Amino acid sequence: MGRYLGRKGLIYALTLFVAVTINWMLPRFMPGDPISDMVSRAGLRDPEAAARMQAYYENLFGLDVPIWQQYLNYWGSLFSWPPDLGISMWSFPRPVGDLVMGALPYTLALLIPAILLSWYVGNKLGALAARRKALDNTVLPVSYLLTATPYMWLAILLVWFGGMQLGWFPSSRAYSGNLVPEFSMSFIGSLALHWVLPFLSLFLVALGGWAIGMRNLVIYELESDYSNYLGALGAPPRLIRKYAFRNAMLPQITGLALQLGVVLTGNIVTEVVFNYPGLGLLLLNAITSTDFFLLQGIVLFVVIGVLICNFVIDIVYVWVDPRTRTGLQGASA
Amino acid sequence: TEDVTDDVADGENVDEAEDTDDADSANAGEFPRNETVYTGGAEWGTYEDWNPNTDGEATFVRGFLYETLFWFDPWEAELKPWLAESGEWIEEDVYEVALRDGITWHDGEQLTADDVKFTFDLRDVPGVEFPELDEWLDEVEVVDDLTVRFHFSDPRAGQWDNVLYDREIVPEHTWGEMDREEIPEASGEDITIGSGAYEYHSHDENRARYERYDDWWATEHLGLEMAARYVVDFRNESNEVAMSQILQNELDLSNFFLPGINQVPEFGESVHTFYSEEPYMLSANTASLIPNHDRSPTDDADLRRALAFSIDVDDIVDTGYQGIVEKADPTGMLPLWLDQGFRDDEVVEEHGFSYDPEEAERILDEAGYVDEDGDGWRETPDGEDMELDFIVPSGWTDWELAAEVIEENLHDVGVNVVLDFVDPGQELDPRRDSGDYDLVFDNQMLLQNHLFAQYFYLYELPVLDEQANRDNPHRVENEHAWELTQELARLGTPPTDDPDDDERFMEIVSELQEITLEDMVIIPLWYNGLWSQVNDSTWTNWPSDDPDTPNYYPTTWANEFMLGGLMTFTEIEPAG
Amino acid sequence: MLTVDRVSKVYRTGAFGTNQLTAVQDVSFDINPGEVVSLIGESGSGKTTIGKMVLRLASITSGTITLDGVDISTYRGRGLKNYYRHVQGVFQDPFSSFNPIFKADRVFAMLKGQYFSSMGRDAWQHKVEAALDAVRLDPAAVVNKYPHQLSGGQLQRLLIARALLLDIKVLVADEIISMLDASTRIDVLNLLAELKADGLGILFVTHDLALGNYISDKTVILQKGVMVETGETTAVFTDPQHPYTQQLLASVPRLDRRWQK
Amino acid sequence: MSLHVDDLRVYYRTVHGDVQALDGVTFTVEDGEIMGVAGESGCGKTTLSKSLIRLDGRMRHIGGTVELDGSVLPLEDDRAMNRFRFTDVSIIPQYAMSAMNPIRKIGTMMRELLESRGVDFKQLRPELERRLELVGLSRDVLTMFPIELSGGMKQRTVMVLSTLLNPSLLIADEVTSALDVSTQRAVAETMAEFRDREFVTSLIFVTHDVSLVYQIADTIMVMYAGKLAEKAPADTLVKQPRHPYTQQLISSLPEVGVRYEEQQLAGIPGTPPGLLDPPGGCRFRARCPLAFDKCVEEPPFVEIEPGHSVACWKAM
Amino acid sequence: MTDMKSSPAGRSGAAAPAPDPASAAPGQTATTDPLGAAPALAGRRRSEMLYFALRNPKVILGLSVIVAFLLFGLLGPLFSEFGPRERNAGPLGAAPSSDFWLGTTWTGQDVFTQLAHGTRATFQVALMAAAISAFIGMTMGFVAGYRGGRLDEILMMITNIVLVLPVFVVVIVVTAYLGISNTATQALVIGLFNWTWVARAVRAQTLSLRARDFVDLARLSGVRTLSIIRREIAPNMASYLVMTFILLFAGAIVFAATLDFLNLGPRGGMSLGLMLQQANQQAAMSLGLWWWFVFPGAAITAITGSAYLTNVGLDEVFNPKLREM
Ligand SMILES: Nc1ncnc2c1ncn2[C@@H]1O[C@H](COP(=O)(O)OP(=O)(O)OP(=O)(O)O)[C@@H](O)[C@H]1O
Ligand SMILES: Nc1ncnc2c1ncn2[C@@H]1O[C@H](COP(=O)(O)OP(=O)(O)OP(=O)(O)O)[C@@H](O)[C@H]1O
Ligand SMILES: [Mg+2]
Ligand SMILES: [Mg+2]
Repeated sequence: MGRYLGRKGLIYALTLFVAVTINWMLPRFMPGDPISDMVSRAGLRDPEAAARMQAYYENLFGLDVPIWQQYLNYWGSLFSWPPDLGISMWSFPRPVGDLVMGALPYTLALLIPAILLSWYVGNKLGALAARRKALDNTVLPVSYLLTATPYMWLAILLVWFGGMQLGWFPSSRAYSGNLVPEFSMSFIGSLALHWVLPFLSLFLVALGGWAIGMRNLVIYELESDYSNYLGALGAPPRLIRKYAFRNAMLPQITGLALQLGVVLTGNIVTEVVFNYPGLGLLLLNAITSTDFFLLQGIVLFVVIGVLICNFVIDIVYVWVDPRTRTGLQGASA
Repeated sequence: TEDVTDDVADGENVDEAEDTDDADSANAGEFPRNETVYTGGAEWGTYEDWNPNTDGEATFVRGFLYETLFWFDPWEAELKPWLAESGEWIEEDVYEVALRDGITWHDGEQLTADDVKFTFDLRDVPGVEFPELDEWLDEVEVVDDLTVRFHFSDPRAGQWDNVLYDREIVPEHTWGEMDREEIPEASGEDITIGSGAYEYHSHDENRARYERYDDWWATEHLGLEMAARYVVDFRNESNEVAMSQILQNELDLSNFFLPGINQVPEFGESVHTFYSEEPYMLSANTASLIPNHDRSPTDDADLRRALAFSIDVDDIVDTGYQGIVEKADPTGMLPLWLDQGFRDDEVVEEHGFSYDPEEAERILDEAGYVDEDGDGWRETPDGEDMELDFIVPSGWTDWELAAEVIEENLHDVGVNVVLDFVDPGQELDPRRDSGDYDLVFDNQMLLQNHLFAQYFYLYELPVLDEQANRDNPHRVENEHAWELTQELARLGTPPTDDPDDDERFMEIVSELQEITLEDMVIIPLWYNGLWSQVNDSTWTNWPSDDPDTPNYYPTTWANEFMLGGLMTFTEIEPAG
Repeated sequence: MLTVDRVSKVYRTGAFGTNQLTAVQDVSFDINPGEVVSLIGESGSGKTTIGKMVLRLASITSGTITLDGVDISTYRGRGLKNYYRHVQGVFQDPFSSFNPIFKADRVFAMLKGQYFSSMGRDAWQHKVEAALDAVRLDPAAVVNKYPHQLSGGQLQRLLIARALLLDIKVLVADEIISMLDASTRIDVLNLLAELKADGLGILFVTHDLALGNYISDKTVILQKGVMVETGETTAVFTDPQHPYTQQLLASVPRLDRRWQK
Repeated sequence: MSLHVDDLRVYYRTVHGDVQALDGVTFTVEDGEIMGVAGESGCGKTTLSKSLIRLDGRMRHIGGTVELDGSVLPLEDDRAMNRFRFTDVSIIPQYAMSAMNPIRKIGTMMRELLESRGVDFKQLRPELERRLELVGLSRDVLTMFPIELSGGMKQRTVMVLSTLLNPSLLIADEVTSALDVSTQRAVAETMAEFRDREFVTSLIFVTHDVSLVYQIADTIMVMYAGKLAEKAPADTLVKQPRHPYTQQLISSLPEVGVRYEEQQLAGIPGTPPGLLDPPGGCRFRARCPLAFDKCVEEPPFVEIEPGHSVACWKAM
Repeated sequence: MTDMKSSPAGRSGAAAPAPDPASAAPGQTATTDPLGAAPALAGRRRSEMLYFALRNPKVILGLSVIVAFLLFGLLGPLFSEFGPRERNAGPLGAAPSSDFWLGTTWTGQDVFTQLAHGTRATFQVALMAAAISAFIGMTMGFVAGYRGGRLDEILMMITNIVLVLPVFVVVIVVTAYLGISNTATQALVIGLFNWTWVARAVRAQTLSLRARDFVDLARLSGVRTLSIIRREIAPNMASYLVMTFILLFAGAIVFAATLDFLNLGPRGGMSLGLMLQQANQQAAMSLGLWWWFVFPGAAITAITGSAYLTNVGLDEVFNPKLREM
């Protein structure tokens, strides 16, 4: 178990290193010079003023030291507390960390329930489908349809149908325009109302995938040797299904880690369609306004978030699967 | 670095405070619909820059929070006093402003001539608006509490008017405490004590909220009142959002570009534009096709002329814009100046252009642009292959469409043009500024107080490696025209008190029109609209061409707000 | 003559080879022409590993294997190819020895491509038929068939025929009959015995003592990679010295007597 | 009582038609009897053992009956069969390595299984531990996960579990095939011991290794191509086989002591027929050296002397 | 050990190909052990596979839909007299009618024409991207699985790193920096980041195929490594590789559409994602022009859904265990 986690830890550390390094390199080595862009956007007539401004920004963004030192500083600033992700150009001069932190709650509010609920409900549905033919004939096609649906399309359909046609739910932003964020019933109610459609679009698409996966896994497990053995010893189907379900859960837990990236993608487009002020929208704003520092900050944040989630899932996995705890081969004969 | 982070830190503190204290005043965080005007379409960035001394401030900083000495009425093409009671040239090079008596800042202090002097004395601080003002304004003299005199080294009357309605007066007692050099870097909302009709309430990424200042001087002085207790402005997120908001009465005034607004069922019912039929919108600027004078073959006037004749602007207007814009005059002058009679019809008659592909082909043939090698494309007179590089900002759908129309038109006359869709900020701006293009769209001939601005745009010299201030991106070098332009800037818009000046003004304008058209410096295509849609379900009496309603320019765009936008808010009334 | 001299094999497993597993330790024996050496041991005792080392399919950790006095680990490229002219192998699972999606006689074609590319069609045909004849297979019954259309015995004989196409001196036969049905395995064994009579040296790998006893001249008993007993087959089987050998012999089910309690 | 199988036919459904894997077998296993089943690969041994306890999805019961201790087993009704499984008929699967739920502790798994069958686990626990001890396992295995056991330990654990309710019939299909000779012996002897201790009443021991089955079986039944060839007491079958197939099979087995130089054995030429569309008459006839005209008719499986039945015209 | 994540229960094929980034990748989670399928496949003649494939309703339905869309993309543009971006092809914002089968957009562009061109572009990108991912993933998988040892460790480390990275975010960022100008670049970028699960799955398969004796036999015949991989190992995984490609294709479609939707796709052309983007950006929902966004989205869903369906069907064909009989 120690080895297992140790190895995982090594991979995460390497991934973090690579991700941070790539992230650091991108604005520096890709075509285009963000600082010059900024200066030229300021529209200064006087070349000297432009040069002053260039120098000012280079200093501000720490680009006026040798490249290796920039790299070290970058790491240093990440490990300082609170981490210093630089200053946004799009929303100059707000610190990137501020912007990310402001957007994060919205993204989490969408992602966490969407991921966990879709996982839970999807697995339940899938297990049910594996049991009853009638259910299987409905759940399976619907699940395939859902999982083949691109996130943005479902989001658009929800906006159109739930938002425009029926008018049941607001179809953009996180809360109504006539409110100020605060702890009040009307505000929270508004938050909840605005949350429904974007949540649904994430939830439904992910749901399909889980349901299919679970159904197939359960069927697979039901044909496994231990199921056969239990069956031969006359165990009631209930017990066999329970075992199959538990075993089928394991790949689904690992799948959860692997699906994070996918749901994240969905989250970005969903936020765009719904103008939901989370990280996805912020990311797109960073891109359209070529705010490299903001972009870097978000990417870094997302990468670390994903790594942490992966690690958590790995630990959970160790906890649910005895095989990881006892080493791989049968330990003692 | 330190200074900025300081400000940021301050901003943060206020941010937190705002959540608790200020929110209470807004009825527990809620803005009653019938007391609030919702606006949007002006803020492209985020609400972070609250500094009136620099460019790019948040929407309503100019006008609601801080005010200018005058405002400009485009219908009459004249300045109207605002903080100033009056202003006039008392000598050739001295301009005197008389302030209104009894104007107070939001914190109760008096607004005096000292504040005006303080404001204009900031002109030499790098980063403050009007960087070149220093070159021609010599000194600001406080005569008494309410009188200021401006002494000029170069009295550019036309340009000065522009400053007068554009420069917000800031209170010395708050800004004076700051280190002068740091002033441009201040940005937090702690610097929002102004003299205007509204006070800062709160903001977040996506919206800024303002609350009415009840002791506003204009109520007493001018009898003006703001009906809306709150104004909430939304950032530009997407057209789609704006569209649904205006349709659902979540926005009262939208200054977004919403093509198709004239076709929604709500149009003419709850949703209106300034005109109820084509062109629906007032005109805000002239969109032109800019040929590069610094590169072959677009440095050839004959080619430029041929291009002008080959473009079917009506097609762009009808299909790209669905009729919500108007075709531009060949002179490029905005309707406002046409109304003032500044267009020289004779000159236009002789040198103007219109859509006429045959004429275009004739010009090309005559100038030696013929297809010798039979590949279907004309070559240059030197026999070289010709391929015009037309850079288009990707994602700007209306311009993309327009570019495609032009592409077809030019192909029809045998001119090979290649559309190059590039990222607007990342690639287009730098390439335009550095002259790395053959053709590009530009719309910086803006709605302003004086025609000089248009010719500054056309002729400003010298041409730099980076034409970063957005004038003369076409890189024309015409000393004579530039001199005429500078002379024009010294003249007020007719009619002035001096008939000689007025005559000279007309002469210069005619000559400039002639030079411009003869040389085909740029090809004016259409007037971009002063995009504006209102929903009158909650608030009525919005400006329109209906004689029963006011006719102010209904916009919240920061640069146009003092052209009637502010006045719009004094006129609206609660519905029902 | 093939000589295995104090050969050991250590496998590295785990992340970056942190675990070591000694599969074979200091094993020595030699195979003379016309001699069958059986390598007997329980599962995991390292039999296959030794076979693979002889066939250069696994590297040798220490010790040497020589063929006619030349260290085989020195062979590279052309030399290795040449080595395979003289030393060939047949493996346990006839079904896994054939690529299931191709016809069975592709194993011949592969050799032709590599070793007899200049040989004429007819000559080759002739050669193949001779080899098939040697393993007593009817060409019509096996040519142009897919592996699943042939029986295990036929497949194993095909593989031996394949080896015979080359000029082999040593054949490594790794459990070549353990997957076959009782009714056919004896024929394959008999075939090996005949080849031996023609002067072929055979390394016969098995876990079945009865089979080892049936055809081999010399026997090597392995336990966990270590040689515990070796000698003339008759001697090892009639008078086992090592307790492990004795225990093995006692556990073999036989038809002439039942296990003693 | 005992097991009576009468004309049992079980086919596999495939797209090409039915595979007649078990085509009319009739035999009896007496109380206390260990019956070995031997035969070539594909002759239907596994099909037979599965038929007696649990048909898989593709197997179809075509005809015949199985009677255990006086009651007819409802082979086709999976639910009804549950009443007999474990308590009356039980199985030791070949896949002992993977027969236990990998993520449950062994003890927990056993408890859940037994309780689901309405057995009081607490009460049974001392007996369970006793039997574990008997096969040389400590009671600690109950708190372990399957992965913590070696192959042999798993095999023995499964043996104990399968026989815990003292079934009257135990089926062991190829349980020793993958094991080394010494382990093989231990497992086989443990099975015999289970019978001796009456943990099971009778035992069907399926293997392809005649020598092995000879070690512990009282009777041996030889199958060929989905049918029975011969059944006889172990010694009789090995020493005086009557069916030509059995004879040839036995004589092709190399034994320790037999050497090529001294005695050359011979195999059986040819291969068994496919069961998709098997030939009529005696299925061995194509390979049989003694085959004659009569063999186109199917030979009945008849008792030629007490306890010794053969399906061959020549043997009658 | 390297494979702990994908195959906790040691059934490498079972859970391996899950992390298809742009989709929920259904049905793969339980693709039963493809190695079980390989010999089964081998044991049958190819014609038999075809027999089953042509009789499997899922394969038939899935493939017909895909082929129908492919034909639509190839031929559709020929039947249209308009360009994909041609304004005023018809009345503005007209609902589907006999003249304009799928209606027109806001500026009078013909939705049918756009859909045909968009489908074509979408196929182009997806096929190219899938080919690139397949090439990288398979190369990595083959080499790592066949060579083993340190090389395997390193390749798998790389794979695992890319696997943990939120690929889409990375692609968005790279796309944003590079400014995707044409379909080939887009396909390349997608392909470059979308191969991890392929590498792992192919590696697992190779590992076990490599252990088969015929590989050793080929070595004993003097065949070179590359030929062994190409001629011995790969053909045995053909069914699996086909299924992998189909899933990659489905993933790439969604991937590309998503990029296009965020306006990070190639400029100037027309794709299904771009149609959605334009519909969304130009407020088609508010304007009630449902045909503008319903059809392209439905097309994406239909193509990817059919790919999944085909995949499941093929799984049944190749894997007799799953076949219903
Ligand atoms: N490629 C390998 N990597 C690591 N360990 C290996 C490898 N091949 C074999 N081993 C280990 O080496 C030891 C000897 O294996 P080998 O296959 O030679 O045994 P064997 O005697 O042939 O057994 P069997 O009778 O089961 O074939 C075993 O413990 C096995 O686990
Ligand atoms: N699921 C199945 N579908 C179709 N045919 C099958 C199936 N299982 C077994 N068979 C066929 O039924 C016949 C008998 O198979 P069975 O498994 O009972 O043989 P066996 O004697 O146990 O063989 P082995 O010794 O190889 O285990 C064989 O011809 C086999 O091909
Ligand atoms: Mg071996
Ligand atoms: Mg069997």
